[in-house]
Amino acid sequence: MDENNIFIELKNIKKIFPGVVALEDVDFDVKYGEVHALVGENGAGKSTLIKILGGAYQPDGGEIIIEGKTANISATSMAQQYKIAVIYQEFNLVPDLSVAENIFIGREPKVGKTFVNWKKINNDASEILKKLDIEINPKKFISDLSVAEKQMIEIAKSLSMDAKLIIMDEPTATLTEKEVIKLFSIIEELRKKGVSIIYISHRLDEAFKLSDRITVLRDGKKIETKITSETNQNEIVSLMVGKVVKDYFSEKKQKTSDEVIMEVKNYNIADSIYDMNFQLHRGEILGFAGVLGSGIHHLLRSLYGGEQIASGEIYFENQKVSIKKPSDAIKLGIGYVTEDRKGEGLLYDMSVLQNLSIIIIKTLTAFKGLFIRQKKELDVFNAMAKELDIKYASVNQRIIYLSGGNQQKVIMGRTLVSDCKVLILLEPTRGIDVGAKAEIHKIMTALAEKGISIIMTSSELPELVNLTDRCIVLYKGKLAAEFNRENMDEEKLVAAEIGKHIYSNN
Amino acid sequence: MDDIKIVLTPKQKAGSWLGSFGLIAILLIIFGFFSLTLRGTYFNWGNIKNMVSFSSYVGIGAIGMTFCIMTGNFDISIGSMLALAGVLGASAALKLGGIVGVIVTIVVAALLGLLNGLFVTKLKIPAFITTLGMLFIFRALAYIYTNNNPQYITDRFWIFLGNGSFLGLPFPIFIMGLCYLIAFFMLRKAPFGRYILAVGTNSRAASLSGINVENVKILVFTLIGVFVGVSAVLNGSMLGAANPGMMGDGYEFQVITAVVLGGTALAGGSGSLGGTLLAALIVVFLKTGMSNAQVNSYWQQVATGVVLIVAVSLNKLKFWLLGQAQ
Amino acid sequence: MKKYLRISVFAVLILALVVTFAIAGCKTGTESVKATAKTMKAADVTIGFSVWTMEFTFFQNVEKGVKDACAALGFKYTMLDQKSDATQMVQDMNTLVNQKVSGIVSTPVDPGAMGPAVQKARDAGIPVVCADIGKSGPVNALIVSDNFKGGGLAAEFLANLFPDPAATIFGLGNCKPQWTYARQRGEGFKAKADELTYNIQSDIIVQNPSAEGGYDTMQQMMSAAPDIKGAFFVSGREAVGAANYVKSQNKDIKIVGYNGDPEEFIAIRDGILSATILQQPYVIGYKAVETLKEILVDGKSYENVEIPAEVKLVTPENLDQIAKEVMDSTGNSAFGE
Amino acid sequence: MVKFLKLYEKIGIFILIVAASIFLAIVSPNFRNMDTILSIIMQGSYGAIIAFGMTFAITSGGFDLSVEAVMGLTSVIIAMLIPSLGFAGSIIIAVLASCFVGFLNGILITKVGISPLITTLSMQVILRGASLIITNGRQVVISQKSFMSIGASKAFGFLPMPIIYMAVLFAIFYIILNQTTFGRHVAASGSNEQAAKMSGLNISLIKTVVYILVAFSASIVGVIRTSQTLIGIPTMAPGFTLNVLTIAILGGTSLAGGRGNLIGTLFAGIFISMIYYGLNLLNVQIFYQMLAVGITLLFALFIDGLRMKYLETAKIKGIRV
Repeated sequence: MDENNIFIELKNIKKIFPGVVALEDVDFDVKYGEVHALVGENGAGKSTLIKILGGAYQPDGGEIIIEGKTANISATSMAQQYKIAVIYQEFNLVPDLSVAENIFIGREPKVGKTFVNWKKINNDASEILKKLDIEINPKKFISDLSVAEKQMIEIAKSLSMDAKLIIMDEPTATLTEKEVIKLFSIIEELRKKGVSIIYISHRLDEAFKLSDRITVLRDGKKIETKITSETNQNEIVSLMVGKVVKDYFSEKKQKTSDEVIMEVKNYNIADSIYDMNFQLHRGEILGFAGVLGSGIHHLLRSLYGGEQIASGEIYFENQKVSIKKPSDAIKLGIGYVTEDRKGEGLLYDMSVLQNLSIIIIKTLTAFKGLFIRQKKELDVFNAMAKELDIKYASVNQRIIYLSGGNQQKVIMGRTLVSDCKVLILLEPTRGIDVGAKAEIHKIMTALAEKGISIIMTSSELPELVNLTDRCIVLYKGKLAAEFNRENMDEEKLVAAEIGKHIYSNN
Repeated sequence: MDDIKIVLTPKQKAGSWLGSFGLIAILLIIFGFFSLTLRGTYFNWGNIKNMVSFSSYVGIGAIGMTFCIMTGNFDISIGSMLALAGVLGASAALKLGGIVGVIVTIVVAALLGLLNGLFVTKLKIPAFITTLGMLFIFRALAYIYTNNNPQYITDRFWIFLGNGSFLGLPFPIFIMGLCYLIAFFMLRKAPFGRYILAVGTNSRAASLSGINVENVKILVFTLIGVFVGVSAVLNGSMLGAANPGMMGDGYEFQVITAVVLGGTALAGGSGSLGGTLLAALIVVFLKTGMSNAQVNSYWQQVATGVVLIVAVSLNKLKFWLLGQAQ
Repeated sequence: MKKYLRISVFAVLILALVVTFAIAGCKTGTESVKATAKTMKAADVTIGFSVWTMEFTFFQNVEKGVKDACAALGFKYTMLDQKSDATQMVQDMNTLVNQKVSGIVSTPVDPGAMGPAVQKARDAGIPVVCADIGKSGPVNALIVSDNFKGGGLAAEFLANLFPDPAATIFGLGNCKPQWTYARQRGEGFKAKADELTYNIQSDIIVQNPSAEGGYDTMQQMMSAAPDIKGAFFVSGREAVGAANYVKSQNKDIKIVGYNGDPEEFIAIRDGILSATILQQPYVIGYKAVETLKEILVDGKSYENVEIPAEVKLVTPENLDQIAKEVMDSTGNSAFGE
Repeated sequence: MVKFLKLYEKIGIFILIVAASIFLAIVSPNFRNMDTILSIIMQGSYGAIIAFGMTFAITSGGFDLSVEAVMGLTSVIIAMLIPSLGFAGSIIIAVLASCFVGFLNGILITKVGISPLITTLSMQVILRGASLIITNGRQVVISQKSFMSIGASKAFGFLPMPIIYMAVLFAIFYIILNQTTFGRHVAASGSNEQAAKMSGLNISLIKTVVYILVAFSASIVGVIRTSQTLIGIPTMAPGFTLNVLTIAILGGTSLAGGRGNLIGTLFAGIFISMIYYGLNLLNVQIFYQMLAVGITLLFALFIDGLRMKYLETAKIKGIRV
C-alpha cells in the first residue's frame, strides 16, 4: 500500500505491567478515512493499545509514526494535538461541569485570553448536538445524564475537536438498537469526511458491518490483519480464540421442572415497574428483554434487595418473603451478578481469593466467625476456580490484573460458592470476548441443569433467544409479551421491546 | 493453571523491595545515625525503652485510624476525644478507684467513637466534617465538665499502667504490643478485616456482597474510640493528670501523619498496620534523636517536616517504580 | 508484599531488642549511678533543662538564665524543648533521667501533668526544680513570679490613673483556659479591682495567644464596653496588639501588659503601651540553677520549697531605670536590640 | 422544591447569619450599632479571605493546612525587610515568597504525588521553623508607624480597610472560579481528575496554581495583620488553619471537590466571627463558644445532607434505567 495514505503506524510496540506482558511487538496501521476494527479477547491488549494511542500509557518499546513523522504521545494533551480522540468505555466526563463545558473542555471558546465565552460555548455545543440529532440541553450537568446520553456526549466531544482519528472502545455496549443505528450513520459520515476510526467491539457483526480491515490481537500479540471483505466471522473468531469455536451457544439438554421456586405478585417500583407478575421454575433460565427505560434493571436489582421495592409480594419456595437488603436475598439463596463490573462488582485492591470468598467468608470461620480458616477458604476457591476454569497467576494476585472474562467468572463464582438456588445475571457477557462468552454460556446451562434457576437480561438478543427457556419482554415498566423457547425469535423480541411497532434497520 | 507468566522489570523489583523494607530502612538509618553520633545518650537501653514506650501514645491511637482510613474515612476528633475520655475517667477514678476509671475512660471513648459513627452513617454527614464538629464539641465538653480544673490521677494501679515496668520493659510496650496483635488479627485473620478492605475498595460491591456497609463503618469508628481510650489511659497515667485543655492537643494530626507515613492510602482500600507502627516509632526516634543532639529547636521543626516529606515520597517512589497508579 | 513487610518488621524489632539487651548488659556493668552520691564536684554536674517552648521570648530568657548560670558555675548543660506538648514534656523528663543528668530544671507546659515524671526523677536520685509556671509531684523547689500579685499591681496602676471608681470601667484580656498559671494574673487583677471597688465589665479570652489576637480582643472589648477606660492583658505580646488597636482608633485607653518582653518596652517608650508588669525570666532561670547547686554541691536539702521571684511595674517614668537594671542583671537589652 | 434547595446550597448559611443577628440584637444592646457590625465583618474578613483560597483548594479536591505558617512567614519577612526596602518592596517580596511556598506545595502534591494532607502539614512545620530561624525566635517590632495605615485605616472614615480587601478579593476569586477557563478546570480536576486528565487538561499546573492562590490569600492576611500590630510575628495565628477549614466547609463547599461556593464561604467567614465576637460581647465562656461552633457545623451539614438526599432521590426518580 502507498505510504502517504497511512495516517498512523505502530511499529513493534511493547508494554509490560507487573505480572503480565500486555503488548509484545505489535505492528498496526490505520489509513485515512478507514474504519479499522480491532478485535480480540479481553486481556488481548486492545485497551492497552488504545491507552498508548491516547497518551495515557507510555510504551516500553517500539515507535509510533503519525503522518510519516515519528510521534511521541507523551500525554493525553499530546494525543489531542495529534488529532487523536479516544472514547473510552468508562467515560471521561466531568460530572460537575455542564454538557457544553465537557464537550469543549480544555478548548473552551474564550473572551480575551482567560474568560469563558458562555454564549458561544453553549451555541457551539447545541450545534454539534444537533448534528448528531441529540436533544440534550447543553447547560445540563453531566451528573444528570443517562449512560447512553453520556456516550453521545463523548462522541460529540471528539467531533468538536475535529479529530483525524477517533478510537471507539465498545461504543455500542450500552446503547439500544435505535441508538446503535444512529451511531453507525455518524461513523459513515465521519468516514466520508476522511476521518479514520479504530473500532473496538465484541460484537463481530458490527465489526463486519462497518470496517474496511480487521486486526486480531491475542495475548498481547498481533495475530493478523484482514481485509474485511475477504474474510468471515468464523475465521476471525478462530483467530481470536486460537482454535475454531464450534457451537457458539450451548443448547440446554433437559426440560425444566414445573416446580415454582420463586414467584412475584403485582410488583411495583416507583416510576419504573408497574404491576409485574411472574413465576420462576427450578432449573429454568428466564430471560428479560427490554430497551432502555423498560425498568428491567430496577426490577432485577430490587429482587436482590439492591433497591427498595414500592409494593408487591415475593414468594420464595412458597414462603412469602421480604427482601430489603442484599443480605436478605443471600440468606434465601439468591445470587446476583451485576452488569457494572467496575462500579459494583470488583474489589480492585483485593486478591482474587478474597474477591471470590467475600460473600461466604463468615461461614469459612472457626469459633463463631472469630477467625478465618485459610485452608478451607483455599479449598473452596480451588474448587470453584476449577469448575469455572478461572485463569490466574496466583491466588494473591490483585483481581484487576485478570482479564475481563476471568474477572466476570470470579464474580459469578462469588455468588455460586454461596450455593444459591436462584441466580440473577445482568448482562453476563458484557465486555467479554467470544471465547469467554461461550464459556459463560456453558456455565449457565450447566448450572440450570444442576437445578439452579437463572434470571438474566442481555442487550444481545441472540443470547436471550438461544439461552433462555422463557423470555419476558418489558415495555415502559409493563409486561409487554412473553415467549418460550419454541416461539421466540429476534424479530419478535425487538418488536415487543419497542412496543409492537415492527421497525426495520433501514 | 499458572499459564499467566509473572514478569518483573528490575524497576519493579526495586519498587517491591522499597514497599517491603522502605520504612524499616528509614527507621534503621535514623536509629543508626543518632546512635553513632550521640552514642550513650541515645544508644542506651533506657533511652530505647523510653522512646518505644512513648511511641505508644501515637502508635495505639493510630491503629483505629488505620482501619478508619482504610475504609476511606477520616477522624480528626480524636485529640478532643482523648481529652474528654481522659477527664471523665480521671474524675471517675477519684471517686471509684483506678480500675473503674480506666474502664470508664475506654468505654467513654468507645461511645464517643460510636457517636461519630452514627453521625457519619445515619445522618450522612461526611466523616471529615462530623469529626471536625466533634473536635470542637468534645473539647468544649471536657472544659465544661471539669470547669477547666485538671483532674489528677493518683491511683497506683492506673499510674502503674503507664509508668511501671514488667520483665524490665515499660508496661506501655506490652499494651501496645497487645493492641497491635489484636488489631493485626482482626485485619488479617478475621472476616471483619475483609469487610474493612471491601468497604474501602468498593463499598457498592461490598454491599451487594451482603456486607452491611453502615455497620462496618460504625464499628470502625467505635474501634477508633476504643484504641484512643487505651491511649488516653496510658497518656493520663504518664501525665498523672487529665487536663481538659492540654491533653491530646494536636493528637489528631500526629496520628494521621503516622498512618499515612505508614503507607495507608488516604483513598482507602489498602493499608498496613506494620507500616503504621514503624511510622509511629520513626517519628519518636527522630524527634528524640534531634533534641538529644541539642539541635536548635527551630531547625528541629524544619527537619521533622523535611523528613516527613522525604519518607512519604519514598512510598510514592515505590508506586512509580511498580508502574502503578495510586 | 505485605507478608514480607510483616516478617521483616518483626525480624527487625526482635533484632533491635537483642542488640539493645546486649548494650544494656555491658552498660549497667560499667556505669555507677552518680546521682545517688551525697554531694558532687561542680565539674561533674550536668543540668538538664526542659523548656515549654523556645517560641516565646519569655522562655528564651529563662533558657538564657539557666545557660548562663551553668556556665558561671561550671556545670554541663543540656536542653530539651517540650514544644508546648504535655506528652513531650513527660518524655523529655524521662529522657533526662536516662541521660543520668545530675539535676533537672523544668518550665512545664502542663505543671499538673508532671507528677509521675518528677517521681521517677527523684527515685533516680535526681533533684527537680521548676522555673516558673507551676509544679506537681515531689519537686524540690519552684521559683515562680507571683502572678497573682502582678495582676494586682496592674489594677493599682490603672486605679491611680482613674481615681473615681464609679465613673471607670476596666477590661481584662485573659488567656487560654488551659494556662491556669497565667490566669492567676487575671484573678489578681480582678481581686484588686474589686477591693478598690472598680468595675471590670468585659473579661475576654484572647483567641490567638499572639499580638493580632490582642488586637481583635481589644476591638471586641471596645464594642462590649464602649466607654472603657483601661484594660489589662495577661500577656505582653497581646497587650501590644491591643494598644496598637487603641492607637489606630485614636482613643485614649490605657493598656497594661505582663512579662516585660522587648516589644513591650519599645511600646512603652513609644507611648503606645501605658505600663507592663516585668517578670524576670532570666533571673528565674538563673535562680533555678543556683538552687540546684545548693542541693547538689552544697548538700542543702530543699523539699517542695516555693521561692517567689519579684515582679515590678514598668511605667514610662521608671522605664529607663528598669531597662538599666535588666541590662545589669541579664547582660542583654530590655529593648531586645 | 428542588429550585429552593439549589438556592439553599448557595445562601443557606445566610439564613444562619440572619438568625444569629436577630438573636444577638435582642440580647445585647451593644450589638445594635454600626461600629460593632463593621467590626464583626472586619474580624470575619481575615478568615474569609484565606478561606477563599481554601475554597479553591477544596474545589480542586485537596486542602491546605499550611496557611497559618504562611501568615507568619509573610509577617517576619516584612518586618525584617521594611527598614531597607520600605513598604511596597517588603510586601512584594513577602507575598512572592509566600506564593513560592504555594508553588512548592503544588509541586510536591502534583509531581511527587504526596497527599495534600501530609505535604501541607509538613510545610506548616517547616515554615514555622523557618520563620523562627529568620527572627531568631523574636518578635520584630516595626518602627515605621505609618505602615499601620495599610490594615488599620478606614475608607471614607468608617469602612475598615480589611473589609475592602475582602470585598475586592472576593470579586476577583469569584470571577476566577466561575468565569475563567482556569476556574472551570479547577472544578473539573476536583470533580473527576481522571476525566480531566484524559481530556488533556494539565492537572499538575492547575493544582499548583491553586495552591499558589491559597498561599497568596494567606499572605495577604499576613500583611494586614502585621500592619495592624506593627510586629513581625513568626508564630502568628496559632490554630487559625482549623478556623479557615471550618469556614470553607460551613460555606457549603463540598469536600468531594468540584463544587466551590465562594458566596457561602464569604458568609461563613462572617458567621464564625459573629459567634466568637457576639458571644464575647455577652461574656460567654470560650467553652460554650467552641460548643456553638461545633454544633452549628454539624447542624448546617445535617441540613445539607437532607438537601442532597432529597436531590438524589429526585434524580433517581428522574432517570429511567
